Amino acid sequence: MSVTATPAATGALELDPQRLQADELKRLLAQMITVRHLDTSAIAWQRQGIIPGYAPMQGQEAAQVGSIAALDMTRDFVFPTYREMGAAYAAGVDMAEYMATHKATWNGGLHDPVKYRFTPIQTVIAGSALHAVGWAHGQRLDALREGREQTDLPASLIYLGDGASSQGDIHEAMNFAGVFKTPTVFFVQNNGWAISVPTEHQVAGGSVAARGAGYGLPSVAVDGNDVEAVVRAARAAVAHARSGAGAVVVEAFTYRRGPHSTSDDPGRYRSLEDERRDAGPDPIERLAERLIAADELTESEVRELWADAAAFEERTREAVAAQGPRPGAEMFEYVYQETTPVLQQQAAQWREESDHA
Amino acid sequence: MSVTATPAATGALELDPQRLQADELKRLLAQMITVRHLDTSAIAWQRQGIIPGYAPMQGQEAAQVGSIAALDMTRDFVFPTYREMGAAYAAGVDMAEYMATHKATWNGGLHDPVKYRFTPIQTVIAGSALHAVGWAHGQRLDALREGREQTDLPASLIYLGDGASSQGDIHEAMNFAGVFKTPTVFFVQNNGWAISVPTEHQVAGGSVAARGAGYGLPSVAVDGNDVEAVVRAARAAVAHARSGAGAVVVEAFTYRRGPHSTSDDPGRYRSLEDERRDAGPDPIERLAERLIAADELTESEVRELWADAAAFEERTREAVAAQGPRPGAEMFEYVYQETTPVLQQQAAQWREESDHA
Amino acid sequence: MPEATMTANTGAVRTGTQELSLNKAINAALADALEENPRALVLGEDVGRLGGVFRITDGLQERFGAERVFDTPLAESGILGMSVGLAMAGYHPIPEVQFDGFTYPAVNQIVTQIARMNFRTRGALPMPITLRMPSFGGIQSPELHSESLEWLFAHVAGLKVVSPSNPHQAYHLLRHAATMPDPVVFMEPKSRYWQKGSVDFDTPGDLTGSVVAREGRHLTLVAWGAMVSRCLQVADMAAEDGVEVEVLDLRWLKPIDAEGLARSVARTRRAVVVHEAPKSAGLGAEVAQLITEHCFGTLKAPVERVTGFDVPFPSGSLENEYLPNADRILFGIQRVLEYRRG
Amino acid sequence: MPEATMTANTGAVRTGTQELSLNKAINAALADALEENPRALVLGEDVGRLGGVFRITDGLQERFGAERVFDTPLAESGILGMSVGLAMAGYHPIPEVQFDGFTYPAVNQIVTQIARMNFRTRGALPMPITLRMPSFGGIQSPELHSESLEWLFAHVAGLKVVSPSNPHQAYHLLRHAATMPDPVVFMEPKSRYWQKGSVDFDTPGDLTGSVVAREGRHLTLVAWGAMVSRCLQVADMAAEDGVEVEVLDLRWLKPIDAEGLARSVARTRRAVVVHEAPKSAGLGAEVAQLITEHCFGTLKAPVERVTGFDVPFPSGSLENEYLPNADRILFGIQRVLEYRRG
Ligand SMILES: Cc1ncc(C[n+]2csc(CCOP(=O)(O)OP(=O)(O)O)c2C)c(N)n1
Ligand SMILES: Cc1ncc(C[n+]2csc(CCOP(=O)(O)OP(=O)(O)O)c2C)c(N)n1
Ligand SMILES: [Mg+2]
Ligand SMILES: [Mg+2]
Repeated sequence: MSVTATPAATGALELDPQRLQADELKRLLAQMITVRHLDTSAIAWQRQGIIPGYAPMQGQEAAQVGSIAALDMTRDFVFPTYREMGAAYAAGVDMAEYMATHKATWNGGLHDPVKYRFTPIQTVIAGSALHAVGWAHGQRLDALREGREQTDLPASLIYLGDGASSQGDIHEAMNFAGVFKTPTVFFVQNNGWAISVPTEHQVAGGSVAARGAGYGLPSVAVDGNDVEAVVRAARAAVAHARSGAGAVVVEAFTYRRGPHSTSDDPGRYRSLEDERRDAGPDPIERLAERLIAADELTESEVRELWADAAAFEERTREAVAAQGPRPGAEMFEYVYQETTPVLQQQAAQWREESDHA
Repeated sequence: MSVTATPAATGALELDPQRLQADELKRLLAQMITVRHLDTSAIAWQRQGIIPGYAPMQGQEAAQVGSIAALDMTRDFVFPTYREMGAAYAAGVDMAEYMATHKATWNGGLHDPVKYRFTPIQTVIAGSALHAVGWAHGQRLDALREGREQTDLPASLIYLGDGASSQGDIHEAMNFAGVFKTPTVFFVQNNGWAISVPTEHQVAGGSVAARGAGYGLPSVAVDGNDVEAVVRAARAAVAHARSGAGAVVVEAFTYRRGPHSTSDDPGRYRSLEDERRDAGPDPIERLAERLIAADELTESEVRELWADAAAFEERTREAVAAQGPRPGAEMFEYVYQETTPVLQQQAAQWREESDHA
Repeated sequence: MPEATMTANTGAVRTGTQELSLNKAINAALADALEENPRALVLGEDVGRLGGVFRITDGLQERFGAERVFDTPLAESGILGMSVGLAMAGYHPIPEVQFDGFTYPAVNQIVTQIARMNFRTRGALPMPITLRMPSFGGIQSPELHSESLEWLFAHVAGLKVVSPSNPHQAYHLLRHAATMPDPVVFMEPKSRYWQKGSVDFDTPGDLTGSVVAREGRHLTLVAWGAMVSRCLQVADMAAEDGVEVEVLDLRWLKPIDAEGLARSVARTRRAVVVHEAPKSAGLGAEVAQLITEHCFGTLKAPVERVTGFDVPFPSGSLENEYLPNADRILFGIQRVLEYRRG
Repeated sequence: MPEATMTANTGAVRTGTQELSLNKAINAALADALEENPRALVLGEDVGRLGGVFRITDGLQERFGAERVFDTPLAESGILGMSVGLAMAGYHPIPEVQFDGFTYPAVNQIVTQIARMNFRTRGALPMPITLRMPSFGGIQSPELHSESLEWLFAHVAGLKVVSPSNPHQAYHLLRHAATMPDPVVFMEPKSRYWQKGSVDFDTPGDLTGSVVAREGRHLTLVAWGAMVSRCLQVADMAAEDGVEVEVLDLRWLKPIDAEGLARSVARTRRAVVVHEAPKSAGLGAEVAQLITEHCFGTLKAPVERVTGFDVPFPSGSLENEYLPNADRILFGIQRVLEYRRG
């Protein structure tokens, strides 16, 4: 019952053999449409002054919604970056609470990470990867402590970008995951860009998934704009992790269709032609067309999904707009579980000076 | 004439086709015997109180001497760890100056790194890898600035251990080297142990060389106890780097026959049987036997080599023993190229208080 | 100028006087540094084609080529570690860390390598590296985009640290730093990037030590970076109440100009130091203690610190609760003026 | 005790009194912490089979199993980042960084993650992590094995920092830290590992704030970690000249016990603060300024700082030139005693 190093079997992971049912695909389409609408709207919110900034995810709907679909949100745990709005929605996170980070209400968001099993927005590139490994190792330890077999483990899923793959922490995380065989899915959204730097100037060798082999981790590269492929890849990865066989690298090739953030100007580093050429088919149109072609969906149903999305966006916008700033006293309240005399004094002085100013 | 990312061709590197001549091998044997003797003696020096500590390299003679043999020390540049005494000797570094770090005379050693093209001893695991990449990139820039072709570049060689391979900096260095195609040889001495942690609990996947592929870097794994194989692998690596094709990973499998350092007690984590089983053939005996069997060397010549080594050790020991501490004023002198008023004041106070104490 | 013979560039460095925003002044300094020293290099995340997320390196890659102004992969330890090697190869790297808070991954390279290499090699391998870093808060940025790191760097032997407070200073201090043979951390007050000011290219003025940004005789306000202009505003407000505040722009945070501090406070006999970083173990403690050491006999009140609180820099909507605002600085001034020996 | 029902362990924690060296006291505290809290974990480089390079974790893996006391790959960011995840999973990690100077690669995880996670998650994901670190100089170690990092951690909001100066304190402060719900940096004075002392397991005494290690009425010497015993020696020497020195062992470096400092100096009216780290922007500035803020009216002289110089910690043969030795501390005392208002 010791936790020692046995490198996992290496190699390419096969997609989950199970194809998705039409109703599953329709549910995914609904989610993708909802987050597309919310995402596009959030850019408008920024222009309207409702939120000071936002990091759009347009183009990555299939990758995000599809990867969450492979998880069991009652026991798995998700570690997002700052661009996982679609994942947050699919995971069931309250969207007004989630948006609080972009509203500058609270860094990381106001959602409860324990309740939603979805950690706060991470602004430090690659900062969470080792957390996902540590948390997953904790699941192994829990099973050991409770005398359970290591064959049905809760898994962690860590999102990272092509840019993030350059950080030392990613390497340390993959190596730790390999040595401790933690149930961790490294889910790379290779969206072609890290702000202005294209993947080919970022990822030597050209693929993050290919690095898995160096750590004894099986990996799978997948078309990140094909939601069914994403779900099947992520399911295979999660199944592998759950089984106690260790971590997996999934690389979803997709495209950041929008700017890096609302303060970015992509025109400075890529042309509209580049975008048209490189973006590939729109993941939403593609899925809708496929379902329509298979007679599983009608045009009017699609219109309904967009209408639902618009209604959801409106509710969310109202909640976000109504969100007032948090009381300043919370600055002092949440630094520690057990506060300190120094902090109490500073809080008292702050209160006094704010009252008298 | 821009320096952009074109991932190098990946794959296993072939050993340099040229086999070594007997006189080359004899020169390498002489070097190996010299450093073996010095290394064993240095442990004794520590016991005798001549130096406060030392990090033995017994077993790694072929890997170190062989890798240096592949370099052109008039233009390449070497980045050692704390265990590269054999490499330092082979590179021509003054051994009393080198040993100054172990004598606690000056951290990093007293040797001039520019003159010997051999940087100071690095105590930070993996701390120098990126320097080797930056220096090598500088060679590319030099060639560009001078309008030279990028086909005969000076190369950097960075030594790292199996343990060091876990550090984030190694990953960043390999990725940068891959993206910028720098003439860098990552020379891994996989000696089985990082203090008490065996390679299999350290290197997920089992091989550092195997990671090269993930960065588009060709790599070669080699028997690190076979000096000819090491030379041929390192020559192939250096040739590749020189040619402008980018960096290479060489992994020399060897064994740390001694303790981690003079304050280590390997009995706590490995048995003598383990050592006997895992160490493999002694690189020196093996080479000597081979040369004798081929009638290229006689027993008495071997004895002479050992006698020369003993004489060299004696000269070095005397120089090290005679080495006095550096004047305290040097603490203040070398912090900056241009000192500061604060430091001058502190130096003045130090001088005054030392004089009056 | 020996550099003239080395440079293959055609343009000349700036002369005359120009009205420039702080970001443009820094851009000009980088261009002129690259112009003057063909071994100067600019590297970092998005500094090339994009010209930096704050456009500080705008146009430099076009002008000096992708070999001298280049994007790196996204890894701060990588950027700084690579800079060490480039310095060893005879270059003068001017790396950018995209935001203050993303310097943390590079702390190991900065503290154990850049700051110590000259010492370790007894001067054989100097580290002429000018590390630029958009710094401090004030623009309601996301988490870890508003850090004040002077407390960290000012302690590290082997580093020098400077923060300009206006375009003229920014231009000349950066030009100066880019010719220094030692590593300099150059902390740019990002909230002032768009502040305009007149830059006299020919007359740098004294570039060492602190400068008196406004004279006054009742009390010295010590500040650096973005807090200098806030302190100047506060001085205006205090003047309305008849309090003449001297504002000392510290500029160099390592080494600190103890004499400049002493000179000012010897006259005013009272001091308040202002910074954005949390109070405990912040650089304000060092400044206050230096003043106390030099002016103990004449000081009328303990030096007051008006700083950020001992909390993580909060989200944008709480930024103004956290940062020393005019009211808090005025309260601090009042405490010092009203202090009576207990 | 609720822990009793959680633990599957058989042994009991220590009672009574025992003569122990500092390293054994820390080992005992770790064993008892693991015994009491089945969710406590020890991890780091070589902490398992080897029992740590200083044998601090000796025997723990044998006793508690390789799943609770485990070696990690050689990566400090990895160790601390993994600890964050383990804390999120409900564990109490007690990571070791093998030597002070190798904390630098983990600064990003410590400052941006460990210190901020409770704040970021509004208390939902606390970080009960006890980071042990052999600290300070005094044993002629190789480069970067003798760093004093309190200046760094004491500034970081979200961390708590403590350094014990003797075996009794070490045992109880570590037991205490290992039950705290917040991250604590535990700085072990490695040069005192072999110093023996009596540990009373049943009577921890007050574990908050500073302690008076020796009473005196002429001057307060403030120190922590390894410098406490040096200051006690100096107090003996000063006593021979009729100077009664009070030695204040600060213990907690974040938060600092300002009241304890004020209480002592209000009586002695003079203070010297001693530390190993370089002077500029070291923690001595904060201590001195806190004293000045609280005791300005009664202080007879500016607080003196006797510290390391603003140079990298030098090689072993120069260590005694660098570290505050008895002479330098006595000179500092003398300066304070002889100070006359200018
Ligand atoms: C440690 C760190 N360095 C730099 C940044 C600034 N930054 C924010 S996003 C970004 C690019 C990230 O690219 P990628 O990982 O591909 O994710 P994407 O933005 O494409 O989703 C950079 C450089 C940061 N947030 N953290
Ligand atoms: C950053 C850092 N962490 C920890 C250490 C302590 N340490 C010194 S050597 C060593 C093991 C290194 O193993 P490896 O890289 O395999 O090299 P070897 O000692 O086998 O030559 C460790 C953990 C260090 N010097 N630097
Ligand atoms: Mg990307
Ligand atoms: Mg090794």
